[in-house]
Amino acid sequence: MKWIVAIIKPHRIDSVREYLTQANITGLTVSEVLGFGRQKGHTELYRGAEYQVDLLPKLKVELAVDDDKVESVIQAITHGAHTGKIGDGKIFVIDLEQAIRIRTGETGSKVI
Amino acid sequence: MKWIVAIIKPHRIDSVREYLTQANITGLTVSEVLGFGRQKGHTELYRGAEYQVDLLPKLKVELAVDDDKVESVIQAITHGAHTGKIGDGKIFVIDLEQAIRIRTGETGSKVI
Amino acid sequence: MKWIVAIIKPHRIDSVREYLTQANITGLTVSEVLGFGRQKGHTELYRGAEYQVDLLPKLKVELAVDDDKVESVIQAITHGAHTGKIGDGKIFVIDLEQAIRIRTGETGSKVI
Amino acid sequence: MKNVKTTTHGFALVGAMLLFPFSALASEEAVMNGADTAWILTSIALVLFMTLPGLSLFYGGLARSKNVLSVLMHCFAIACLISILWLVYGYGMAFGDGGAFNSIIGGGKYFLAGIGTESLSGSIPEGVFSMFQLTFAIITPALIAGAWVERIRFSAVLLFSGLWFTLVYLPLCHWVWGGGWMAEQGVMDFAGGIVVHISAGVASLVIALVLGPRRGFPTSLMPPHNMTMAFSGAAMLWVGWFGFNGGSALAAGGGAGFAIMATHMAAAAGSLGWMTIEWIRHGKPSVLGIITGMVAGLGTVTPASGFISPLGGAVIGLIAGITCYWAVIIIKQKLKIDDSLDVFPVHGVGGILGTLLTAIFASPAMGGLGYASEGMNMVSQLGVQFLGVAGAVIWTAMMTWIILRAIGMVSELRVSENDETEGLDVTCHNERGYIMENSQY
Amino acid sequence: MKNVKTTTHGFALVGAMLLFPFSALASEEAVMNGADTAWILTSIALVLFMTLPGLSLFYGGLARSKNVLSVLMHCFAIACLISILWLVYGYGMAFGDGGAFNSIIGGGKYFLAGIGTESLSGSIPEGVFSMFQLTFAIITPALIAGAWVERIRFSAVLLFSGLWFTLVYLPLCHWVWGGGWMAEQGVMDFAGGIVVHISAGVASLVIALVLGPRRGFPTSLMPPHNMTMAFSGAAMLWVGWFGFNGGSALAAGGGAGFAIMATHMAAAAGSLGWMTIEWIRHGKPSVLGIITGMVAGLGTVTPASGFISPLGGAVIGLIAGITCYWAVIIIKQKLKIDDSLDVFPVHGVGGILGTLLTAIFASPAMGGLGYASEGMNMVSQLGVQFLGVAGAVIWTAMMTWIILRAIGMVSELRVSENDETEGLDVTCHNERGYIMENSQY
Amino acid sequence: MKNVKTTTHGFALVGAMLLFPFSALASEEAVMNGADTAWILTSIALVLFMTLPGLSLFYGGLARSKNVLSVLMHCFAIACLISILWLVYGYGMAFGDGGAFNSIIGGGKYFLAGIGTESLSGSIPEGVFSMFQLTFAIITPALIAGAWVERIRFSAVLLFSGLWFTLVYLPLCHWVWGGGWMAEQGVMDFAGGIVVHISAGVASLVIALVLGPRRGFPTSLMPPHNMTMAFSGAAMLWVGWFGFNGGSALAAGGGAGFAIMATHMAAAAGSLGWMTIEWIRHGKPSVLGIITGMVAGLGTVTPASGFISPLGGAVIGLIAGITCYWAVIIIKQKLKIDDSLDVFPVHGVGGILGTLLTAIFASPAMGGLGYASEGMNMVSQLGVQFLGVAGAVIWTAMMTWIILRAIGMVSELRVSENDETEGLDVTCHNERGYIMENSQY
Ligand SMILES: Nc1ncnc2c1ncn2[C@@H]1O[C@H](COP(=O)(O)OP(=O)(O)O)[C@@H](O)[C@H]1O
Ligand SMILES: Nc1ncnc2c1ncn2[C@@H]1O[C@H](COP(=O)(O)OP(=O)(O)O)[C@@H](O)[C@H]1O
Ligand SMILES: Nc1ncnc2c1ncn2[C@@H]1O[C@H](COP(=O)(O)OP(=O)(O)O)[C@@H](O)[C@H]1O
Repeated sequence: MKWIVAIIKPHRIDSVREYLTQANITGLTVSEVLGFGRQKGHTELYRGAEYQVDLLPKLKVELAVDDDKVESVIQAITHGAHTGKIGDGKIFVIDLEQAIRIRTGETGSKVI
Repeated sequence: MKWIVAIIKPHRIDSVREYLTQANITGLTVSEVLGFGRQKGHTELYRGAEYQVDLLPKLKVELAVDDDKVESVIQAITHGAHTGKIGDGKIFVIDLEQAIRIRTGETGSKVI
Repeated sequence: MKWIVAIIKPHRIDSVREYLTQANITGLTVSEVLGFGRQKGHTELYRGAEYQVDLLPKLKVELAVDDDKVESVIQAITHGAHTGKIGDGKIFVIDLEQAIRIRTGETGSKVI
Repeated sequence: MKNVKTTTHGFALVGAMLLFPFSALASEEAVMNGADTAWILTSIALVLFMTLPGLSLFYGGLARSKNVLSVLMHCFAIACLISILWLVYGYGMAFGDGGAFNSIIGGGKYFLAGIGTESLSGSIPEGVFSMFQLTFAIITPALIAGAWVERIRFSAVLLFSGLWFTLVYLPLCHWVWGGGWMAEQGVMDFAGGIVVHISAGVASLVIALVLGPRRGFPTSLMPPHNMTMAFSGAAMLWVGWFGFNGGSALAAGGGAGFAIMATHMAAAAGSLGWMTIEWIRHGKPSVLGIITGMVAGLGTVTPASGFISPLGGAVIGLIAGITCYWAVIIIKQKLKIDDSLDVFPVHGVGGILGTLLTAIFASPAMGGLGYASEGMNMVSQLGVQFLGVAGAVIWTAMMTWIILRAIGMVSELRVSENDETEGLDVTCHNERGYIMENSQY
Repeated sequence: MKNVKTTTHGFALVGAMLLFPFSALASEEAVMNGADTAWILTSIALVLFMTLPGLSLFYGGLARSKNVLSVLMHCFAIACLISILWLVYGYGMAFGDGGAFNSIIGGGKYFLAGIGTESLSGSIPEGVFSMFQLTFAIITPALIAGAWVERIRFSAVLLFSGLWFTLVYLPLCHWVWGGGWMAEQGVMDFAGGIVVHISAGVASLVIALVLGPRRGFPTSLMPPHNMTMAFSGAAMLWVGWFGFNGGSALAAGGGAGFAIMATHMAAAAGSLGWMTIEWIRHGKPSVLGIITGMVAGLGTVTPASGFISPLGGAVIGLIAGITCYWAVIIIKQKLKIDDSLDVFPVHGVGGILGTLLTAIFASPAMGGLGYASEGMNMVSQLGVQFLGVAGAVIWTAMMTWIILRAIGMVSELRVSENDETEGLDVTCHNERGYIMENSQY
Repeated sequence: MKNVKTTTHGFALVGAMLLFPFSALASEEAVMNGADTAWILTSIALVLFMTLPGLSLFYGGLARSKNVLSVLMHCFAIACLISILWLVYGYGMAFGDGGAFNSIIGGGKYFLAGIGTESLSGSIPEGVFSMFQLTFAIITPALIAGAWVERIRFSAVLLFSGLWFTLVYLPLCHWVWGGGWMAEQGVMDFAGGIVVHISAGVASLVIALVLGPRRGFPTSLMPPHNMTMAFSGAAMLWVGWFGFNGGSALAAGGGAGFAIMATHMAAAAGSLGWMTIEWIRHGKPSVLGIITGMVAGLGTVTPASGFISPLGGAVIGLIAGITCYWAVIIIKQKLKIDDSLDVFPVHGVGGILGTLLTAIFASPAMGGLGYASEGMNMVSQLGVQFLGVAGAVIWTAMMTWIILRAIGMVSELRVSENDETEGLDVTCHNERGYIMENSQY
């Protein structure tokens, strides 16, 4: 199993979830994060004082997937999150050793 | 060492922390996340317009633990978070290569 | 590649980012978390009812880095986040198998 | 009408002879006073402002975020419901002439029929008087909402409020201000110590006992989700209370000025009292503490406000701040009764305290403006006040209990465990209070 | 002046003879009435309070958090701009004597020149009357902001509001309250059904059509980001409306009292109406529903408020709550017109409904206070009201469309796609609404 | 009378003879005017509303979220403390008869003794006048809170406010409105340019210098944590200011109407002025900018508001918006003085500007209502105004510095570094402003 972490633009989440559903993914976890990267931020102004904001709102999508689904999940996220502009985000893949469903105590790939 | 990620129902956190304390776990990190899975969400209604919310508030608990504690931690979280209803959440185990305490620069399992 | 997760005190983020920039790190992701550890929390009081808060606001910084940068990144974070007081936080290192840039589809260490 | 008029609110009744000889005279001749009218029109706005948004925000901020909308909904729906009931029969039952039964209850004027733009109540148009009184009828059941938050079913809120208004508020209001038996006895209640605060406070205690505590109480604490909201509401209450107590003079004059001064000083002293005791006992004074002290001071001074000196107001406020602090500790921490937002210890205890202290501080010897009925002295008035308090406490407790039992026979009072855990906003009202930033996808 | 006085707001004009013989008499002798002045001074504060912060918070809470400041900015900047235009020429065009063209438009009194502290308008100083009217001129274009939120350019807001105020609001205001042709016809509009609500509502519909929907509408829902904020704003609107309708009596008396009662009952009944229909159709009543019903009730009762009984107000409110609920469904869900915060279905439909119902409920047979012009009956008055509605709808729609086209010729009306996605707060105003806790590094 | 009536507020005292021959006369005959009383009762509510919740929210929203409650606490506790001091000796020292020392300070009337419901001050009950004045005494030290936020100890807040009120506010108030030397010189300050804004502004500058900047200033920016809260507070300030300036006419008439018009136009023009300059210099106008311009306009017009035309108000507002913008830039960005919420550049600079401009715009040649003292012309009045400004600036700066030094000798002024980093809400008050959704476990 793999643990996939994707950083995406917030307004792409609906589209990402659609593609993931098509790829038969039924579980994921989302969190709000702030991202720093190549994408330029914006300036804020408070009573004449300028304030450079370069931490931009992003969403982090995390999912545990079976090894054989890794490719299709990466495809799905890439399609769903793509706008072609800087700041579209990245996908990271980490090895996942074990998964347990709390309700049943089941383990392994049937859990995810 | 292992990096354990648990997604649980928000109101179970107190109970989870109690069980973890009993298992001699003294450090962890919590974040608010939104989860999508088997559990059905709810409908919201704004001036006659229905709005299906299927991303549900969950908590993510992350902890670094020594290899020999993995089992007891999984037990603790399972007990603490269990309600028997769909949406209780999952536990994921990832291999952790290194840990460093910022204050002292110490490394390894004494850090956690 | 490695996936580095650092838990730090919120007000150290600027300094951490400065050190990381010096270490030529140009991408990272930050999230707000609550941490539980050795550091004592505070008490809150509502109409005579005391309320012990031991989950403290922390920031989680996540970055994917090339293997050869791991050491300098750990150094940078340590320097940036260090105040010498309990609760300065920890750094965790996990193996990262793959990274993909959504915009271009590129993979591997040139992505990060 | 005369009868009624003179027994109204600002206690013009007795006060008539004593304090406002001129306006009493004028009322014989049924002359409208534009200035008094202007001030009461303003007071109508101020007192409605106390409930919407004042009290709603005060209570909403003190709840947890998953229940904030349900609290706002309770206050708002109660305001709407009571308004319609007031139109239909409320005003008539409270202030209409009950004939032979007038000591017990009023009657007539249903649908406000027979009241025209020219009808007067004292020196102001009767429509203005009726609207002013309605704002009091609104805030009283809304105050009770503090006792049941975070667990009650919405339909029970509506049922209870309608019945309680009819069976508790209207009789009490009639007894004290509409020429009923308390008025006959000479009970002094300038702006609602008995009618508003004791009734709401005692009802809250009964509700807390019948309904039972919120899940998790008292082990897990349920801190206010938004103290800035509670603060805003509290500040609005302070401002609106000028209309509540000042407007109860029913005239724009020195009497209203004095009532406002006493009210203001009680708020200030109540706040400082609570703040000080918190500072001493816990090492740090809190915003929740200072604003709760303010409400305690205001609630307590209410029955006395038009009869006392500003200094008297300050002393009453100080006593209130300290007493109500301990009352909260006893009820919530010691007795473990989940009167969730502390309505009884603040309003109930404050109302009782204030009604009794009225007999003390109205005394000219204490700088007060004197007693309402002729021949009264501090001791005899204190007796009368005790009588009023006892009558109100007993009637309210009894009727509240009966109403709750009756509703309980036709439907559940509480939401399900699951709904309580998930929060009433989503489960009862299909909405969430806050949907911030990124969450908006 | 007589002319103007008699044509003012509360329809004192016609009403003068009918309803306020005394004050009409007084105005001949030009005597200031301090009490009336005190009440209108208060009403000025109440009506400004409706826009700032009332309406601003109501609308701001309904927007998404990335656009909340832009909504507040629109309301605030409109208030400032209209104030200055009012000073320069607005008051004169609305209430000055237009001479031969007076049926069409007024004139004179530019920069409020010639008005002194002693000038009177009826029984109140003219400066007070002018300020009171200004608060109406402010809220009307601010209401329209609900139609264009989350996508309009800020410069277009200013341009549009200035032009629309000049070409739509001022003429309508003059026609109805300044002695123009509608007044001559005997159109009854106590506090702005035509002048405020129909004009704002119809303009909103046109804007929604010309501007097009927000990106993502109607597939992705855009729920209110802060219902507690919207609630606060709504509650403030209710309170402020006492000044809006009650102040329109332009006197502190039974007339103002009745207007406030009718207004209050309409708010309550509108709220309960919407709540009930939601409860039946969707199983759960919501805060957004109940407060929207309140606005519907208030907007609808506005033109009638000074002519009807409290019970009449309640009935109008109930009709309004139900009608406007369906209007929202039809416009937004069925026709898929993105009048974003539903200004037309609530204010436009409500204004039309209320203006027509005025002819019904003003009838003494319905408990009303009678018609403004002599010799009117329900049918003839209904005809006149239809005429007023038709005139207002046509003029507003036509001029709004022309103004938008004209602005569209010199600049874009909408922000770029990117800016809309990112949110107007940061892209147009360089600010964010909320920067919480940890985020502060 | 003509001249004078309009020139009131304090002024009554000295003014009594000088400015209000009529009302002075009236007071001889001791006739209360109900209409004036109704309006001042309303104004009391409006001006308290400016501080609670108005200013509190304005300031609270501008702070960082970890300090928001401490800001609210400062404003609230100050309001309570000053109220009690006012009761004990404040009113007497400001408005009592100081006998031989009356040019310097008043006296008597401690605990408001000797004031009854029948006592008059001009045409209104003295209790009403005293309460109205108290609301000014509350807001002035509360304004200063903007200078010390996010780093001061709470006990220092209380100590400072009590001393400053006694040693700075009361003397200034007496000098200008209580018959002291400034009144004798003919200084014109309608509603508090000197007494409120200059005093608060100058004190803030001294505090910022003595206390030192917040940790991190000026390298790290400290943006407002909740602009919607700041907006709400600002809007409430605007509305409440009608009572502040309009109520200072102490009568319900054309004078109050004119004061409100001038006030309103200054707010509008100040807002547009600041907005425009921001738009030109930074490409985007902001909500914080427009509301700061509003406060600048309002603060600046305050001393002039009862003496000028509405157009004069607009011009003063425009000048204020632009001048205060630059003052903020200079103090904060150039001089790097951490007057945290910019009290001096907005209120101090605005107050000085407005006090001087009063001499210009009160001139009948500028459409003004004329000078208060006989025989004055623009130049001589300007001289007198300079004198008033200089006296206020020097006295305030000196005494503020002494008070701070004195407090500094008995305790720390600032919290510890750690507490400042963690935030004052938790460290000083054991509370948090917001505890949202999931966080509630
Ligand atoms: N090395 C990294 N480690 C963790 N997160 C990263 C890293 N680099 C980028 N990110 C995340 O990805 C987001 C997008 O990256 P950015 O460089 O702006 O654009 P792009 O994805 O088009 O290269 C950033 O905002 C940040 O959240
Ligand atoms: N494959 C997955 N990867 C990451 N998170 C998951 C995955 N599946 C479920 N989750 C998380 O676990 C939560 C609970 O899962 P759900 O399917 O609703 O119930 P259960 O845990 O009872 O099977 C989800 O809300 C989501 O946050
Ligand atoms: N075993 C752990 N797993 C995950 N996070 C941890 C662990 N131990 C500590 N943390 C995080 O690190 C933070 C700091 O730890 P703490 O024990 O308070 O101080 P120190 O870092 O000085 O040892 C905690 O608040 C928590 O967020």
